Amino acid sequence: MVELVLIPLLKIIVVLNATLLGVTYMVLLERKVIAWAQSRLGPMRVGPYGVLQPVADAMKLMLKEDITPARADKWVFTLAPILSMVPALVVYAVIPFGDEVHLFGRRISLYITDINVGLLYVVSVTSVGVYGIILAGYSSNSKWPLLASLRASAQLISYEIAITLTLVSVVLMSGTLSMVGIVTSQASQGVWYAFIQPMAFVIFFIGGLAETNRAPFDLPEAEQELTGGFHTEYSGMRFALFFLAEYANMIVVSSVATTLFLGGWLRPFPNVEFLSFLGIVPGWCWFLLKSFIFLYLFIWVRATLPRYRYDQLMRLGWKVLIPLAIANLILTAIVKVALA
Amino acid sequence: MQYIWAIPLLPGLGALVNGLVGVRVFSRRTAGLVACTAMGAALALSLVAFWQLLGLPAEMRSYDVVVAQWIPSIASATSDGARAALQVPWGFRLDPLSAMMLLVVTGIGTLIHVYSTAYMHDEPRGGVARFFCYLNLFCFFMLLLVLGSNVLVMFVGWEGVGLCSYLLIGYWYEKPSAGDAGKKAFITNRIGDWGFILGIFLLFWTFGTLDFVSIQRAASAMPIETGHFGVLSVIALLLFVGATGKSAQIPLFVWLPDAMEGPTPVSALIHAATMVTAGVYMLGRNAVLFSHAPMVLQIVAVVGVLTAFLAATIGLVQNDIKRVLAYSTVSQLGYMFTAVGVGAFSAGAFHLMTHAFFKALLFLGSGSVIHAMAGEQDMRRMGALKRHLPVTFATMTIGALAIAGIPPLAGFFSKDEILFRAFEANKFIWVLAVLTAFMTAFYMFRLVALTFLGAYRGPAWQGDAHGDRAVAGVDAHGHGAWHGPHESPRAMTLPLQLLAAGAVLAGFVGIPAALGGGNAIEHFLAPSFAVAGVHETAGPTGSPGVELGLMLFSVLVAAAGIGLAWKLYVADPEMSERLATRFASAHRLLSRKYYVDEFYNATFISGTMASGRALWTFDRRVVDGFVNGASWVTMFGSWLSGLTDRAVVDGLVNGIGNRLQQASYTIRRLQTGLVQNYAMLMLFGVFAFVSLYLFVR
Amino acid sequence: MITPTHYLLLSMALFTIGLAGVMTRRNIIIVFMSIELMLNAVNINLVAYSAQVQNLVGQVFAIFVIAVAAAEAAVGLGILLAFYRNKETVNIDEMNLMKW
Amino acid sequence: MAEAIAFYVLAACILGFAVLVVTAKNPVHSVVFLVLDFLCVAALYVTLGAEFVAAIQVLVYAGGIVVLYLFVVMLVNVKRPPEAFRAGGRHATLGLALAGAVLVEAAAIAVWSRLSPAAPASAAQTLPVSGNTEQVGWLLYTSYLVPFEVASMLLLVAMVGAIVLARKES
Repeated sequence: MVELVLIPLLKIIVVLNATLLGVTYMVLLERKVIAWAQSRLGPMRVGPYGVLQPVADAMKLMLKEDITPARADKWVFTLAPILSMVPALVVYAVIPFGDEVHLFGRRISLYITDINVGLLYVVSVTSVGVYGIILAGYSSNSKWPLLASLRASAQLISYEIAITLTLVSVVLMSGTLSMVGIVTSQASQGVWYAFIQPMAFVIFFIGGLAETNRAPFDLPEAEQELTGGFHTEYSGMRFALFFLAEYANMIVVSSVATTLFLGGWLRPFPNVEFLSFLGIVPGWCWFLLKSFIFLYLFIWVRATLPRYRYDQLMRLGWKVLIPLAIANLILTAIVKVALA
Repeated sequence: MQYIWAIPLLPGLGALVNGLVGVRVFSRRTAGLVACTAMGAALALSLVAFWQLLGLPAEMRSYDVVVAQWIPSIASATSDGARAALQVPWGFRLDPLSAMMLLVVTGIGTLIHVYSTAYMHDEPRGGVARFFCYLNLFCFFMLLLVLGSNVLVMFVGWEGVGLCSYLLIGYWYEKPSAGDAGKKAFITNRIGDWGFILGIFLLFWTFGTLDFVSIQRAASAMPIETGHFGVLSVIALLLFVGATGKSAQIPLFVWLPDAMEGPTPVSALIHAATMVTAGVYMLGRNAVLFSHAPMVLQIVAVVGVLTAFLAATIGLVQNDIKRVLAYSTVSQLGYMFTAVGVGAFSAGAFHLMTHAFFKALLFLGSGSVIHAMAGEQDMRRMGALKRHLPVTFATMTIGALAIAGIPPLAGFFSKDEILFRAFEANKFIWVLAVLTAFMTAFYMFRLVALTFLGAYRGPAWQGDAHGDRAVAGVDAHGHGAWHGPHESPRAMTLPLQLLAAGAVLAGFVGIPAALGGGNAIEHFLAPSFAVAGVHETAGPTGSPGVELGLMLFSVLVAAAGIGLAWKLYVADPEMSERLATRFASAHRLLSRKYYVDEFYNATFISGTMASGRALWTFDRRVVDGFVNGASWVTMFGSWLSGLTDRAVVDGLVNGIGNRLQQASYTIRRLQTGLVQNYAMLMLFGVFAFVSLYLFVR
Repeated sequence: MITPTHYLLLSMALFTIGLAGVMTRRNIIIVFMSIELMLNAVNINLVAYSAQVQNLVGQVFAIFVIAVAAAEAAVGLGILLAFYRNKETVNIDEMNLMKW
Repeated sequence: MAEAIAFYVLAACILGFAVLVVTAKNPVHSVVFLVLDFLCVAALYVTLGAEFVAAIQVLVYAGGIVVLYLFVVMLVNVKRPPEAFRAGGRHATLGLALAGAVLVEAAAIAVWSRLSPAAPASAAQTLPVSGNTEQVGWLLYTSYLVPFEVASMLLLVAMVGAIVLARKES
């Protein structure tokens, strides 16, 4: 009973809260970093150095009036944020944050579940996430959200292909679809796949940016032209849901990247003996660290790069990334067969 | 002698040339030249052949030439059931009889050709060529007839000469009378030929062959049908019918006088010398058959003598010079048949030859006269022409004497031969024959007297144009008005003189034994009949005295006839009129030829016409009725079927079509083009199958 | 206890619902979706029986069915777009060109 | 027990969403229900132990095909309601009735003639690999390689055809 229900429930609660908390402070972090990048201070009012700013935002969003535009498709309008939020959170079910730990005399694995199609699961769920955006843009019965949603869906589908192909090449290396299995295979092979799949790593990173509508691929919410993108008509909690979903997606992408390419909870260079003193640091710390680095990269890129034009985006996706991914896949297969 | 096949061929070639080319391009002279050369060559050939034949011993004077196979052997049944092969070669046979005929035909033919060149020189050019073409063609067929070694070849010639006579009689076809005469001759001959061809069939049926010699052999083996009327008699009778047709015997003699419508040379050649004697020749050829059929011989004799007598009587009163000659021809032919009838085949043949000479002579002479008189033929408008045409007068007188039987001319020997045999055979026949002889002498000299003696009764020259003949184109030869009677040109008188010579001399080949002669002709001809072993002894059975007496008697009779003629037509011509008025009825009867033509018209012609009309009516009424009825029935049936077609069949078809159309109108609504309808139909099928599976299972 | 018959009935019902959609709806896009439903019904059958008989061929077939469905959707929607560009309608009742 | 609950719940969801898909007035709603329906089907697959198919179902159907539908729906934002014109003689109700009848009959057949194969006709075939995904992959790349390639070719052709069809003539 405890094993079957209680512990997973606890895990889910912990993960969800952690995620949401992380998301809120992710927002603060982004604002701070961009401010610093632009030689500003960023939020300073709420709490020391504005550390309570997320709380204030949350309060504001929850207390704000929730407006539904006239002649909007009401319940689709309501469903859209949920459809975009749920997949983002569901993905966490298969993300291995760390190895097993001994707590209260129990061996507890630091992941909710480990299904043998974990990677496919991730891809599928994220691919479902696109509906939130499309339906939001459609249901709000306004031209900007519609355009934004169309752009977003096209963009997501396009880059999803590239990402999936890179994942396939990784799976070729690991020989399994299970996230844990991938990490363990990296441990057994003694190398992060980022080093033996650099191309896949790069493509996955760019694709991740696109998947999460981050700059420089943030056309769905290009403020200058679309006044906020697909959630222009949203406000209050439903807007918060979109917001959360986006940042949750960022975390998901970074977590997946960590898992696939940076060896998950493994310490750096797990096969180097004289670095074994790093072993005293628990694996989940390593995992959080790597994910944090990814998130920082996201913010950094946003602060650095200008936005792509739509056709450029598509050309990049279809004519550069996908061919590169395919080539990489074929190369990987050849090498693998040759080595085997 | 092996070239005898060329003898008929030469005139044939001439005819071909004249007919194909001459009619278009030849001048009168060329046409005549071609014809005459053909005939001359034929004559020369036949003379050579004759000479060679004489060179042979009497027994084997028979020469066969087979040019080609005509009818390859066709198996066919005969009377005795034995299957014989009907096999007919183009075979020619030269034996005494045919040789004699050959000489007669070629010789006289040649002379007449020569004569014609002058006689016809007033004809239009193409006409002349046509004339000579016909003439040559006639000679070709005649020679075929003569030389034919079997009945069929002979029959070809037979029909051919019939055709030619028709063509030549109708030579002036623009003259209706000429055309009619031609048709009359042809049709009358048809009747005879019908008998002839039946005879031929029966011959083959009986003997299984058509070759003369074979027939004679076979026939000689058969018994003589004295008592009964057997197959041989039937054959003989049929052949005789054919002969009567060709030789103008009772009852088929009527065509010959009308045949005088043809040009005179034609009359001379065909209707005096050659063709009309073909009947006699044919009988001679089949002598054996006839000698085996005594009853038929009787018939032949009676018919012959009756013909002779009647023709002579008619000849008494005729005024047309050519008609007189025509009737005399008929009567002379009667003589010949009488001879055959009494079994004196050689005598008949002998008379045939002599008659050919003097009758041709007489005809040509008359032609000369007509020519001199510019086409005038009526003797009552002549007279005293002696000084105008001396040659003609002389020659015709010789001819008249010959035919009258005045010794030592040709007619005397042959006719007395016949009289003698008739006397032996049958006194009645003899009496008639003698009377005929008397009349012959009479009318011949009546002719001579009316034509050459007495006062001139003809038209004055420079005078009226002789209209009727103008049409024929035989008027004053080409140039302007007629300037009196005048002697004919050389080309005409020469044949006359030659023939006159023939008429004088021809008799001497048959001097009877009674006169110390060897009767050469008889011995010569004997083989042709001898095969039959005819009971015809060369010498007379009677005593020479009787024969001499008979000769004397006949001569006296002839002289009496001549004297009477002189008395009536030279001494006092009125007497003849008186007689004519006294015996008007008889005169009319005779001048109307015993109304034979009228009789035929009334009976056969109109009968035929009536039957024809009847048949026509029958045809129109019944047959046409049937035909039309049938057609009407057919039409009605087709109309009905058409009706059914329209009503039923078309109705069915259209009905089906309409039903289908309406059905399609309704069914087309199924074809909505809406996918969902189709899907629903599929679903319906699914439903059906599921229900089946559920409930039937 | 859940027998394959349950899955069978489920797929039947799903199939029938899709069928009803095909039969009744006039918006061709929804008709397409109904067809997808029917395909899914088929897939349910395949997977259920493959689980029943411990044989994965059914799942393989299901995958093939999905591939074919993808192709069908792509082509069908392409046709639909072309048609819409010409006739400005997606009403299946106005698509009766098969009549001619 | 849990299996039964899961089945009935999922079945109810599947059928309910399917009915909504068919009956929804707004095509977009239909699409949404379709997605949900497919997700439920995927869950059903999971309960049947076909995780790979389930993942593919979500990935291809929910993530790909239905997005395509949604695109089309939004592209053909029809000026006039598509249901405006009604062609005669379509007999929609008859079709509906027939569908129902077929359902009833087939159900009767299924119920009364226990079509369920009693036991695994052929004992679970032994594959050198373990795990649903691996086994399916093994089958795809061994026994069903040719159909697999054919399917890929079909997809390629369909893609080209779709592009050609959807391209504006210019």
